[in-house]
Amino acid sequence: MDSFSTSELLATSPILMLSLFSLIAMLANALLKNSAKAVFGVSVVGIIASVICSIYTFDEPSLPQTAFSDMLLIGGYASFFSVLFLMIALFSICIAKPYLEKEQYHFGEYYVLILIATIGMLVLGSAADLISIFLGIEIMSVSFYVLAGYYRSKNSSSESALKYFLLGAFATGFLLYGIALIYGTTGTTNLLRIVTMYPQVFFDPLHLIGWGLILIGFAFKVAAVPFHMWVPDVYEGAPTSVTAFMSTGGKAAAFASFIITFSVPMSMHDERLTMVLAVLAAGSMIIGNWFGLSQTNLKRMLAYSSIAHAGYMIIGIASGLPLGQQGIAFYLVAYALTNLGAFGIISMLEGENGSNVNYEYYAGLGKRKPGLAALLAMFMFSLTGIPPFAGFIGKYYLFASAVQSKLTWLAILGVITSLFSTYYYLRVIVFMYFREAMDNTEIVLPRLAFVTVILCGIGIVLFGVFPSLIFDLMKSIF
Amino acid sequence: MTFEQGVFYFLAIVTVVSAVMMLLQRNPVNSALYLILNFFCLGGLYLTLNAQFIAMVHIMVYAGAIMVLFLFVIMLLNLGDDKSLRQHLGLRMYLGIAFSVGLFLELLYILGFSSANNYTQQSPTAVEMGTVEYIGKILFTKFLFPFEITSFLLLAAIIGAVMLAKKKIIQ
Amino acid sequence: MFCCGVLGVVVRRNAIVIFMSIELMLNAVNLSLVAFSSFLGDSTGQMLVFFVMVVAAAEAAIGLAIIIALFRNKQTVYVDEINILKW
Amino acid sequence: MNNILTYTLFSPLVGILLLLFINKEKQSLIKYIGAGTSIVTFVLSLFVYFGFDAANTQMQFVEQYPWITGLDISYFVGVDGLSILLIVLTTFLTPIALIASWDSIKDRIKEYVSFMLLLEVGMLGVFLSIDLFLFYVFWEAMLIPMYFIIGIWGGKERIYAAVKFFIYTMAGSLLMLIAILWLGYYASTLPGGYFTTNLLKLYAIAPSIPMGIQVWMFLAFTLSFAIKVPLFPLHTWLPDAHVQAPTAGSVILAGVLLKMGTYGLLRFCLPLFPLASFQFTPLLATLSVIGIVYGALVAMVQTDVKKLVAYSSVSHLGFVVLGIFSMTEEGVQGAVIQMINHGLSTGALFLLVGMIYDRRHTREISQFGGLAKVMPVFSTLFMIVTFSSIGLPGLNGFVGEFLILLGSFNSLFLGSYVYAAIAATGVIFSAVYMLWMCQRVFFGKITHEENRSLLDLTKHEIAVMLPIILFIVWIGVYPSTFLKSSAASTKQVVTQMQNAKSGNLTPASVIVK
Repeated sequence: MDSFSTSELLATSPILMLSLFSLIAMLANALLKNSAKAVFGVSVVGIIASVICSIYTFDEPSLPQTAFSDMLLIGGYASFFSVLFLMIALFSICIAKPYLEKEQYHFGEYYVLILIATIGMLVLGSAADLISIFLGIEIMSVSFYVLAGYYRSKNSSSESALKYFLLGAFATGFLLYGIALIYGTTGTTNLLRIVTMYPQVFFDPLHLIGWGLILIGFAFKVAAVPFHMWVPDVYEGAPTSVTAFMSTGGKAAAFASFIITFSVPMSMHDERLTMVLAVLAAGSMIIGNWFGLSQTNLKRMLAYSSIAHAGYMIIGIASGLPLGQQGIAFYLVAYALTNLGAFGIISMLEGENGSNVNYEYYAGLGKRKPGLAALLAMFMFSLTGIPPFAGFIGKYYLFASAVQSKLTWLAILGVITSLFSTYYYLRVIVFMYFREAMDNTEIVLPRLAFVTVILCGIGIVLFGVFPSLIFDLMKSIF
Repeated sequence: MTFEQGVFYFLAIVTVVSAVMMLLQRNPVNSALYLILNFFCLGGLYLTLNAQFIAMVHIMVYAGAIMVLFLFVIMLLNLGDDKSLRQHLGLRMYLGIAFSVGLFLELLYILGFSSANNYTQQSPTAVEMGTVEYIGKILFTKFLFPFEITSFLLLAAIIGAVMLAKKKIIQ
Repeated sequence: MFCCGVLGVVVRRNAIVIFMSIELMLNAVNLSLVAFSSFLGDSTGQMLVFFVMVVAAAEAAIGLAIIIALFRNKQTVYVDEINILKW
Repeated sequence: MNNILTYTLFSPLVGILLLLFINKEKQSLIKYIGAGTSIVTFVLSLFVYFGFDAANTQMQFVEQYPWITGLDISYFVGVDGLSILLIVLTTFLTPIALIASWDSIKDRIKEYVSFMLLLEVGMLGVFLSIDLFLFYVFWEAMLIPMYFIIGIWGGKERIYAAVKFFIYTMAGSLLMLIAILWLGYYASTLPGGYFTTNLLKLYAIAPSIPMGIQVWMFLAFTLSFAIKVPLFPLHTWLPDAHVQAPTAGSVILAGVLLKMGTYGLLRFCLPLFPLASFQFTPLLATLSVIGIVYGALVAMVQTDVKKLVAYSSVSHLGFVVLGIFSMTEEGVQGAVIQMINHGLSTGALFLLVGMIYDRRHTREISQFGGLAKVMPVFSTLFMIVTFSSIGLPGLNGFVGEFLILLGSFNSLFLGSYVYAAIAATGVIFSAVYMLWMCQRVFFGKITHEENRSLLDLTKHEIAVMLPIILFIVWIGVYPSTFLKSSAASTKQVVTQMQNAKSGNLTPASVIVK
């Protein structure tokens, strides 16, 4: 058996490139003075280089379909998600730099960890074997645990890191046990081979329990009810720039792998799993939107909204249709842009010790900073799912997939809970535009972060009006 | 009952008992010691399953490294006895016990029906599989990618651990 | 043993003991993996055990670092006393 | 002029783009740009109107570009007799509303003008779309500017009113979204079918949907439209929104937004789900009759002029719904023309109320009295509009109400003349409350000293009102100018419904590529 070939190296070039640059970044951090800025620069270059590699691998016929003994999928799906993760990473460090400088916590380690987490995501997005999925999740999560506790002298940050860590490790246990059971019943961990084995083990309860346990692991990572307890506290306690990254990149990576993994059992139209997934989706939508109603802290509100959105996306998996999977992929793009933008704005306005994240502070923002307020309003409308913003198209696809797979009740529940969510998203707008400001101190906006947020805003309008830009890409990969 | 089976059952019972004892101990140090006992028994079980290399690595990594780290931290933080378990025998705890026992029974029940019951005989290749030679070979061919990528996992862990445990913020 | 681990996580209030319970869970997984591997005559399971060990080691390092950082801030490892940890 | 509809639809966006580059301090320039853009849009829509072939029942000026190919969603616009008048009404009222708020809006003018123009795009889009997805996009997108217009420039309770308006409308339209998705899915279950939201394709196949499901589809669509109309008992958002909205907002709200509901009933509910429509005709007719009487009675006891006008809308829109569900040629014709009439006369009433509010900062009827002596021009215009709203022969309101009553008397579908009879009492009630209000406001002694010094309308204000008055009289005296443009299309709808009733309608069982 050949260990590997050159074309395999080329095929995994996005991961390799990013790995290379993360090592350079680490060295730069250790060797250079004024290292944080240098590391930032290296990270940006590395991400862009990796994006170029991903685009190269997207549709390159000379490359193999899989690499490293079927551990990884190449091109198409993997490249699409790679670009998504890398863009999320890029945007999030652009938001993070001014934020960390303001908080006087600007160190090179931050970027190195972000890069390593992104490597984990890239592995997740292309993994075709339960082993690489497991390792991808772990690389990503370990970096997240550390990033959540990045403000090491702050209580809230350490506490959220501990909570995230304990529950995360707990969920890892379930995921692993699920992998073990599936391995035990099918004799392989490779998804491509599990598919062929599936009819033989269809009625084996141990196998089904295995999928159930894996589902618990994923449900935890994507923040679905009832494995959502960590979300509000961790989102609130972690540094805002980390939350921005975690809530978008972490979720996108988990979903990318969730889709691939569960396309195996779902391809058999296993009624039992469909039901479980549908209940998960329903629970997440209800709980997320219900608790979102009573929040007064913007970060916490977005945390509950993130639970709800996980619910919407699980609809796509439950439907088991390519339509639903495309919907999830599109939704992830829209959601990533929206949340990065929203958290970017929160990070710009946040005061010392995590103050100024309550709704009250946003009163009158429409007058104080019209551009910023307009962007935040757009993000809220996109989260609500109102056209012409990208969030609507995503929801349309997901609900369409639910209707097509005869889960109309789920779609109806989805729209009813969206209605709840309308109320709390609108509240932000009510505060920004319809209330008078209480505090009129000048707000200074860091340019880098502001430009990033504007790009997010342009993105959600662009993809909302011309969704085909993404869907045409996806036709070949689902 | 053959000798091997005897060893297996002995180790299995000690493993389970030590796991339960770990839970019941109020002092974290005692808990940790029971966990180490548990790990040694596991190592023995691996040997009975013809996984010699794993058994050695397991003892070295878990008992040698991880548990020492645990004990070190427990000592460092100077933790005393845990509050008695009875003090917080709340509803949540009953629920927790019920959940765990339920899970256990369910697994038992399912094992009764599972295809895994066919696994009464060890595969003939299993003996050869546990050797260092075989594992080394396969680790660097078929499992090359995961092997390499774990280096990043460890890297993240090192950076993170150093960063989090550092005392002062150097500006 | 896996169930013991789960029980430990749910019942105990000491972060370190919870963490040890999680290690217990991982070991239960390892044991079943090795068993499956040896019955199936397939090496994948044993390989996975290695990776689980690596992960466990990495998690141990991170987890204990987090616990130390928290202890510096709050002087406690009991999750009940950590106010935002309401699970 | 192949793309005239696209030009019309998106011309207000050009104005918004221009505004982006203008400093917000240059207030009058901003106003001129706003008014200028909307007038250009009006002119463009006139090209559409005069190029429109009234005898042709097909969609005209059709433009179609693929948008999301995977789900057969396209940018697909066109006009027919049902929408042509509403389009012109929209482009006509928007510049009037903008000019009318020339002086009354002083705060954040740039945003205000942008939102008004955006609103115009949304409204035109709703009337022009012949793709359900596109329709839904405009239908929802239009909420955003209206929400801001009420919320930022509205009265005291504006936040409550804005949120209520938004959530009510969302509630209905989200269920409609599911129904749209289901229709698309239904198309894909037919032999050789695929997911589509193309309205023309759905027209062909939708009537074949089994009755049990058709009922649910119909209800989902109707709920959404009934909230917008608003049909009793879903009208509770309307008084709040109307009273709190700024004058221009109320004009657009009453003039155009409410018509979107009735237009939706006519465009979607009847042709897509004829069988379900028959089943629900008695219910909807009853609700609309209740709305007519209830709206009139509640209007009678109002002390606030604006609220009174708002409740009168509930009553008038009841007529429109009754006309639509009479499913006779006269009734539907009357409904179409009554939509225009209501837009004109209620729009005008809101403008006039706004003008007096700018002067006195109150709308309480008891605060006025004897205004006819102080403000003769204002009073004259107000009386003309009032008569039009009541439905006095010779003015526009008469034509619409007469046709509707005629249609519903003869309707086979309603099956009883009771509806028409009760609705007719609504006409009398409306005369009562409108005239009573006029009497208290304009005649009698001047009871409040502040009113003595009130200035009459400025030239600017008269210029705003005159075009509306012109049309009020024109429609009243010579309605066939307008009736003929919608006649062919309404006739087609009615014929189709009659065919469906007698079982002659054979829905296509295969979808057209």
